[in-house]
Amino acid sequence: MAMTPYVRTRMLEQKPPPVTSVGPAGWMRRNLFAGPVNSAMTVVTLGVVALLLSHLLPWVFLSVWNADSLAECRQIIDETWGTEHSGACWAVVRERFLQLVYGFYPWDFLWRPNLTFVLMLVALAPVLFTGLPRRMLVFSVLYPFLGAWLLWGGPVWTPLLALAGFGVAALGWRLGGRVNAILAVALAVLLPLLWWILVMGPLGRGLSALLPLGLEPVESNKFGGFMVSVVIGMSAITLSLPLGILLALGRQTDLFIVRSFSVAFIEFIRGVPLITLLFVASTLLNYFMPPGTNFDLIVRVIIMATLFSAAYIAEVVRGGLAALPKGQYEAADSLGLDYWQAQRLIIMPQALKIAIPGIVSTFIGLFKDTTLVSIIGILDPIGLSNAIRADSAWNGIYWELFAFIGFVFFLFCFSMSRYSMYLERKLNTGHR
Amino acid sequence: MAVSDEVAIDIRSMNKWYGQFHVLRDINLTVYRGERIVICGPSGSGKSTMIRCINALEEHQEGKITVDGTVLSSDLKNIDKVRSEVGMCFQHFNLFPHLTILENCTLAPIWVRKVPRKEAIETAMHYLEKVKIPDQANKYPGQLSGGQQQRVAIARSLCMRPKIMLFDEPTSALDPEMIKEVLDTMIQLAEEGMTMLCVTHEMGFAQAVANRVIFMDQGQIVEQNEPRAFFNNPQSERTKLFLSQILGH
Amino acid sequence: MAVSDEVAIDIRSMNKWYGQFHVLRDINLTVYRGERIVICGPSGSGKSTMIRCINALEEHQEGKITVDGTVLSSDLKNIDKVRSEVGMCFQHFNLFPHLTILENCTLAPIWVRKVPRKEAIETAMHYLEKVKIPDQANKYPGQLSGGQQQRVAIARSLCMRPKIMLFDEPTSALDPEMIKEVLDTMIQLAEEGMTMLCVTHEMGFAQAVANRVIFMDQGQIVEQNEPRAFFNNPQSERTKLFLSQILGH
Amino acid sequence: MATVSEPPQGGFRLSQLIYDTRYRSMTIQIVTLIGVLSLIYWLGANVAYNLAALGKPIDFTFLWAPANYDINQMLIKYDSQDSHARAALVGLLNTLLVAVLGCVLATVVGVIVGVLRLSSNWLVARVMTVYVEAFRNVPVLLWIVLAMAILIEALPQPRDFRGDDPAASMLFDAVAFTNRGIYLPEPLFTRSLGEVPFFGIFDISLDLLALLAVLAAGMLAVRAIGRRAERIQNATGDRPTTWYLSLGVIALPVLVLLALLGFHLGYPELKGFNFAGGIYLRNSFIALWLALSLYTAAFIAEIVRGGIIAISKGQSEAAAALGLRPNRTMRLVILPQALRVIIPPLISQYLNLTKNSSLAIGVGYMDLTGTLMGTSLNLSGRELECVMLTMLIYLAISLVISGVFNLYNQRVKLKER
Amino acid sequence: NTLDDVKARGELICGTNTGLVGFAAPDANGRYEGFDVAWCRAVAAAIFGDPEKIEFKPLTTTNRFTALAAGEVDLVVRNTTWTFTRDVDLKLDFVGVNYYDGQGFMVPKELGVTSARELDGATVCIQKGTTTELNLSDFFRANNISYEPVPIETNAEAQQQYLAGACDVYTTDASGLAATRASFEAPGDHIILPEIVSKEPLGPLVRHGDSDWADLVRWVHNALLAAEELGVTSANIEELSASTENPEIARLLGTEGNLGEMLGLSADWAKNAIKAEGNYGEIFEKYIGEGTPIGLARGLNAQWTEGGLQYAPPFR
Ligand SMILES: Nc1ncnc2c1ncn2[C@@H]1O[C@H](COP(=O)(O)OP(=O)(O)OP(=O)(O)O)[C@@H](O)[C@H]1O
Ligand SMILES: Nc1ncnc2c1ncn2[C@@H]1O[C@H](COP(=O)(O)OP(=O)(O)OP(=O)(O)O)[C@@H](O)[C@H]1O
Ligand SMILES: [Mg+2]
Ligand SMILES: [Mg+2]
Repeated sequence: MAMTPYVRTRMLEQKPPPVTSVGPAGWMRRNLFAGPVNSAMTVVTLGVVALLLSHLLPWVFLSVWNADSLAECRQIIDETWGTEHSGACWAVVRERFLQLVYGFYPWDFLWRPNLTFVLMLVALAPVLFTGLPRRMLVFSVLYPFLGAWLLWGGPVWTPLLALAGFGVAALGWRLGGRVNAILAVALAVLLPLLWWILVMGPLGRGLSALLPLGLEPVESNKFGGFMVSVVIGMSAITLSLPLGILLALGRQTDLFIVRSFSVAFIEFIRGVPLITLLFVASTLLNYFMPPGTNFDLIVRVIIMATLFSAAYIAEVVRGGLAALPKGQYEAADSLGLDYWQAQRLIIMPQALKIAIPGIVSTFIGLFKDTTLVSIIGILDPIGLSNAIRADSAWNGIYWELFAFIGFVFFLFCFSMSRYSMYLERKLNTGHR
Repeated sequence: MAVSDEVAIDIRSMNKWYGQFHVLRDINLTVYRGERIVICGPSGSGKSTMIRCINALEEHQEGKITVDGTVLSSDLKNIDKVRSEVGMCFQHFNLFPHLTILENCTLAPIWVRKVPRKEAIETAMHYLEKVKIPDQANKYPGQLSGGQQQRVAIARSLCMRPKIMLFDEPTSALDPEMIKEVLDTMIQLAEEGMTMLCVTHEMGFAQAVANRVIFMDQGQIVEQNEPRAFFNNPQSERTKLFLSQILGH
Repeated sequence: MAVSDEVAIDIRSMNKWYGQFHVLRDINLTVYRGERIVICGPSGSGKSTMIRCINALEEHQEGKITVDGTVLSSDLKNIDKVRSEVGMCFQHFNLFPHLTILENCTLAPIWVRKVPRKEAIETAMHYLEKVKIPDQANKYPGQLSGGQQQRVAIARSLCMRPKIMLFDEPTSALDPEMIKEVLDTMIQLAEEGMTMLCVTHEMGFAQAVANRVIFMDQGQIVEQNEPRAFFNNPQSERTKLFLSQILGH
Repeated sequence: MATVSEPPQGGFRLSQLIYDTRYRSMTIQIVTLIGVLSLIYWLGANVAYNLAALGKPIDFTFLWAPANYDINQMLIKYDSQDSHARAALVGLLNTLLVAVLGCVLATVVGVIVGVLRLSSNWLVARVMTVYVEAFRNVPVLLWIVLAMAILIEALPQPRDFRGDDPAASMLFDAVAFTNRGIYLPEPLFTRSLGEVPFFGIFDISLDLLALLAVLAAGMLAVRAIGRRAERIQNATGDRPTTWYLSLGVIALPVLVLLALLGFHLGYPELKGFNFAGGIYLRNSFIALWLALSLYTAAFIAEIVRGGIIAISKGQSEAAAALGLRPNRTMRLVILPQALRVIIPPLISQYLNLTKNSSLAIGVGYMDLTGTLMGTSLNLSGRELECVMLTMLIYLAISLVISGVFNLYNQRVKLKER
Repeated sequence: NTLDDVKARGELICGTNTGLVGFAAPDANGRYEGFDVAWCRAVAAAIFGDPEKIEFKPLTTTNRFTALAAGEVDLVVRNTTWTFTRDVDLKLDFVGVNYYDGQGFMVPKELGVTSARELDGATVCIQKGTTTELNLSDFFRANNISYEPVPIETNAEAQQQYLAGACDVYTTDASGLAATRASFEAPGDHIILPEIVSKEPLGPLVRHGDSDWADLVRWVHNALLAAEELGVTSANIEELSASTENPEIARLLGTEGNLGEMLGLSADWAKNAIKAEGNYGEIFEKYIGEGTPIGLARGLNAQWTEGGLQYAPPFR
């Protein structure tokens, strides 16, 4: 069979697709009623959803927002909708709103946690959105000191001097580097430790005596509610990031002893429930400290939560490291960069970028797990809900508080998980 | 390499959209039994989509595709029938990594054609010999080189004894040394008279075995001709431009 | 393209094992300043391993490698010294995807050579111009084509002002259209008298610029000769076989 | 020719500790070792000092003292005169019970939801998404407490079953849903084989062992049938239908054995304050079990979905191009591969579930944290010992689970070049 | 030395309950209020003259003793039962009894139960990890009847379960039962059974080994008791301290003698302590007495002169 040569003389333009395959009708046919099984599923699901909503919606919306006690609430509901109706008594949320959010933070200073929170978003922005100028990262690095100072208050010198410790470390590195590397490392480690332990306290006191700049100190047992969740969650995740990176590197090295310790630590932490670690924080940590050390429960919880999330972060970062092509290490080596330069300039920026979704999920997990601190007597939202119910005005209230707390957690976690999905998508396309 | 006048594939005024995007526009193509057709064209011109429509991996919205006398409709039976007559090789081989080479080749005959295992194994070994890797039969795909994997993929399709073979850029994911192995296998197949549609940019291959080259652009068949004429004397401007890029260096 | 009689690289009785596997066997090689050496051989013959040993990306277990007067030992300082004198280009470019082209090129000078940023940028732009992509300086590697990326990789190495350049199949991951761009850059480099060791199968390149071709097989240097003699009159059987395959299709 | 500078011979210099690759790793490791050991020493010394100051040296003998408290749910015999150690064992078994059942339910629900999320039915997919998002994004402790509250508030109390016109009644006169838990009929045997003690720790029912033995035999028979079907398929290409045979082989012997043992059901009955007889699933158990399972199922659903998506595209196209039908594709091509992707994260979910079961504390389920780290700790005042012991036990459970699954993973790993 | 530490710190740290109606709970402004809390304030007032120089640490049943032992808190007033092992083995010092309690049972009236001995087979809600758990076990063993314990973490949850009928009986300290019952919609539908199955002397406790500090807390406690006995109230305290004839009152309020100095405090320490929240009787009435929703009768906690057990040693 001979074939006929063919040349198209006129190119065809785009045509719109046939109507059956687009538009609402086409959509419904494809997505809801494609075949009998599919249609049946649609109908059943609709029924179940309708049933659920018909119970839930009246409770949520035919409800009381203004009342001083549960009894008053019940009375208002009975008067307005009759005794059959059971509506929510959101008045408790209204009355205790500030407490649920800030705990017992002095009312006059609420701007401080608020500002801290806003600044946190600013500090996070350059980490989370890679499009922003890199220079903003400087603020992100400084933020932990600023945030801690804003929340806990005290003289402005404390965070400044703590920061200066890193300057001292750099100085030690420089000075020691002139002589030799051993001295450089030793000085870079020892000098800042000496600075923090010996110099910082007296110097800080001296400076505050000279120039008493500062904020009214607020003790952390005044922290409560969602603020405690956010503070514990954020501190633990920020602190655990460097620790987690070190552990991940430790787990990856060829150095047997370092690797064994890293693995042992990671596996131990990941093998026990967080609640046992919190118990350690609340009942045992003092045994492990020199007599007389006494830091407050929230700080102890933050330490434990940090160790906890560090183990998880380490695994996430290890995933990021593993995802990097070997060529990146080799290219860095062949250019003459040393191990730490390569890590800092080449490997970590990429590995962390890959790991961000994982880090965000770790954070979500940790943030949710902060509710466990209610078990050791910290008044996080759940702990507070118990305390509120111990008030005779609200004794017996139940669903409303949990619904509210659950809702807020959902808002936080959901938006974060959406963000991490967005990142994952971005990374996926970025790799192609 | 005889071309009969029986029609193997017949595409009439076929149109396809992805959402609002009109990927394939008024495709008309008749392939006769024994023909070896090479399809080329710039990236995104719809080559893959077209041959995927032929074995119903993609639905088309308008027009009629008849494969070996069976009209492709939404009827599952027709689709099954067509698929068991048409073999397909993908750019990324898509071997089943959890099965050995032999299992890859016998899976479909056993479960679709209901061939007894022994017979299926014999057939598989036959085709594996044909593609020159009988000794790899008990390895897993991950243990083979790209070229070997692609040859397994071809053998796997052949085990279903298809009447028509579709190839979608079978060599473009391969290292240069391995391209030759695969092209050799395909040439051999062509010599045995298999009806073949092949999306490829290996112009050497096109010149050696194709009896028709189709050039696509913007979802349309822009030019078709026998290879010599196509390469030496392209008619349309687009074809010329494309060929100058491809053969450039 | 003058070859001096200063020794740039000296490899003496070098042996290397991966576990039990003897990859490099008794390698002896002296490279003079200004020489352009092409290394070829079948896959797995140890070409990459050899040139990776030269800048200590791999450790060798026996023998002595002297690069530009520095003996490669376990002393990190020597390794650092050698690496800053030797540039290397990889098959997959290995650009740093999170840095712009310019940052890729200035990173090592700034952190390793401690060059002031401004000067580093000037040097970088100089070499980027040399490889003909100064206008891409602020893009990210992902935005460039393969050929452009490989040229950036070359520029990046050059920014360290190395005395010796190593290339490991710099064109084999590239589309045919882009190979030429990269080869041109390399030829230009050769013309300027750079000492070069290049693993490649681009025989055209070898004939054009190499003043020595080395053929490796099974971890050994099997044959070396100047290009004309090597291609026209290979001595060993293996070389002949290999050349017939390479130049075959 | 350049002069080749030899490496400086002789004298070991201190800087080699850092600059020489041979010594460098040694240096780092020894420094780490010293650092970690001194940290451990420091902590240990502090503990020793603090405990000495308190006059409370580490002492595990309290474990053998009578516990003096009661536990409601016990899988082995226990009363308040038994030791703390036995109470801990009861707690451990309760932990394992809820963990195992939780993993099972979570897997079932998770797989179903994960597959439904990929359903072509928009509404179903959406509803499943809502389920997944709701459960994933709210703390599990809240879910546990809520589940408990719902059980308590929504179900009738035993009192409601009383009287001539009760407000609630039993399902089929056999199952009672009350707000204290669910009462199910229990299997009883008139010709019971009795029990044998197991190392003196607890008793095992011989009836159960006999049943398990018969079941195992049935499974073997089913395997044999399957193999025969395969042989026939290999020979003729057609696979005979075998499901009714398999069912018979499993069910018949079991029924015969049950008849021999004089099997009958003991129904729960309302007696005094509570139902008596039957199997009693306590509220705390159900709440914990449901909440943990549903919470974990949301994560498993995502894993399953991810696994299927990861495999599906090219592979299912290849299978389709070969003419395999979708269900066959699923069984022969997608699932075997998806499982490999799914199982590692699945295990970490199992581990999470097991660890989260320690939140039993929120609903008063007497698991390990409720006994050893709860009441025993409070009554004996031995915080250090109790908490450490609890951590070690959890660690052991985790290591065993991940060890077993790692072995499995090793075995199914894809062969790569 | 705890007192010096407290003075140096400028505030007292007092361990208290995370929330127990009437005894300790934060109000909407986060200020802790309650019967136990009043003791903390009194001690703070005795030391500093200011009942607000105090910080509260909510403690759980699990960490209350360690927190004290580790020095995180200076004293614990958290409805804690004084028992032998706690005093001796756990190295704590109880300094007095601010509430004589006993474990009781509450049941719905409609069950028709009149004695705890009729509770065979009942489901009992019980607050976990406390002495109540031991008592319950002992009581049922002693009477050879069975029960189903439902351990519960907080009073609020116990109340919820009990009201929903998830347990037939709620057992805890009688004070707690009364307080819980008072908050019901229909308190009359529930009765507290006559059996009190245990002695639960609740009181403040301090670390073992600092007797000076223990003395201070003990005598603040005693001062509150003595004040009631002597008729010193927050209303008349100023007047009395200015012009009292009674030498014991004078010694108590520091207008005579140097008791304060002996404790290392100012002379008006007891006056400040009493002024903080009133004397024992006033505190009782304010937070848990019959005038409050909790509505507890004085009972055992009446002054010895009224036939109760509260008895302050003499101030001399
Ligand atoms: N699933 C899809 N949804 C929407 N658009 C698609 C989809 N698959 C392909 N396209 C678009 O359809 C067009 C044709 O795609 P096709 O893969 O057929 O091109 P091609 O000619 O095979 O190109 P290449 O040479 O790159 O493989 C492209 O523009 C592509 O972006
Ligand atoms: N890290 C390694 N561990 C063990 N064996 C290795 C390793 N890297 C390479 N090999 C083996 O060493 C041999 C030489 O490898 P090399 O990469 O040097 O070959 P090559 O000549 O560059 O081949 P190609 O042309 O494929 O790049 C091969 O057999 C390879 O399998
Ligand atoms: Mg394509
Ligand atoms: Mg190589």
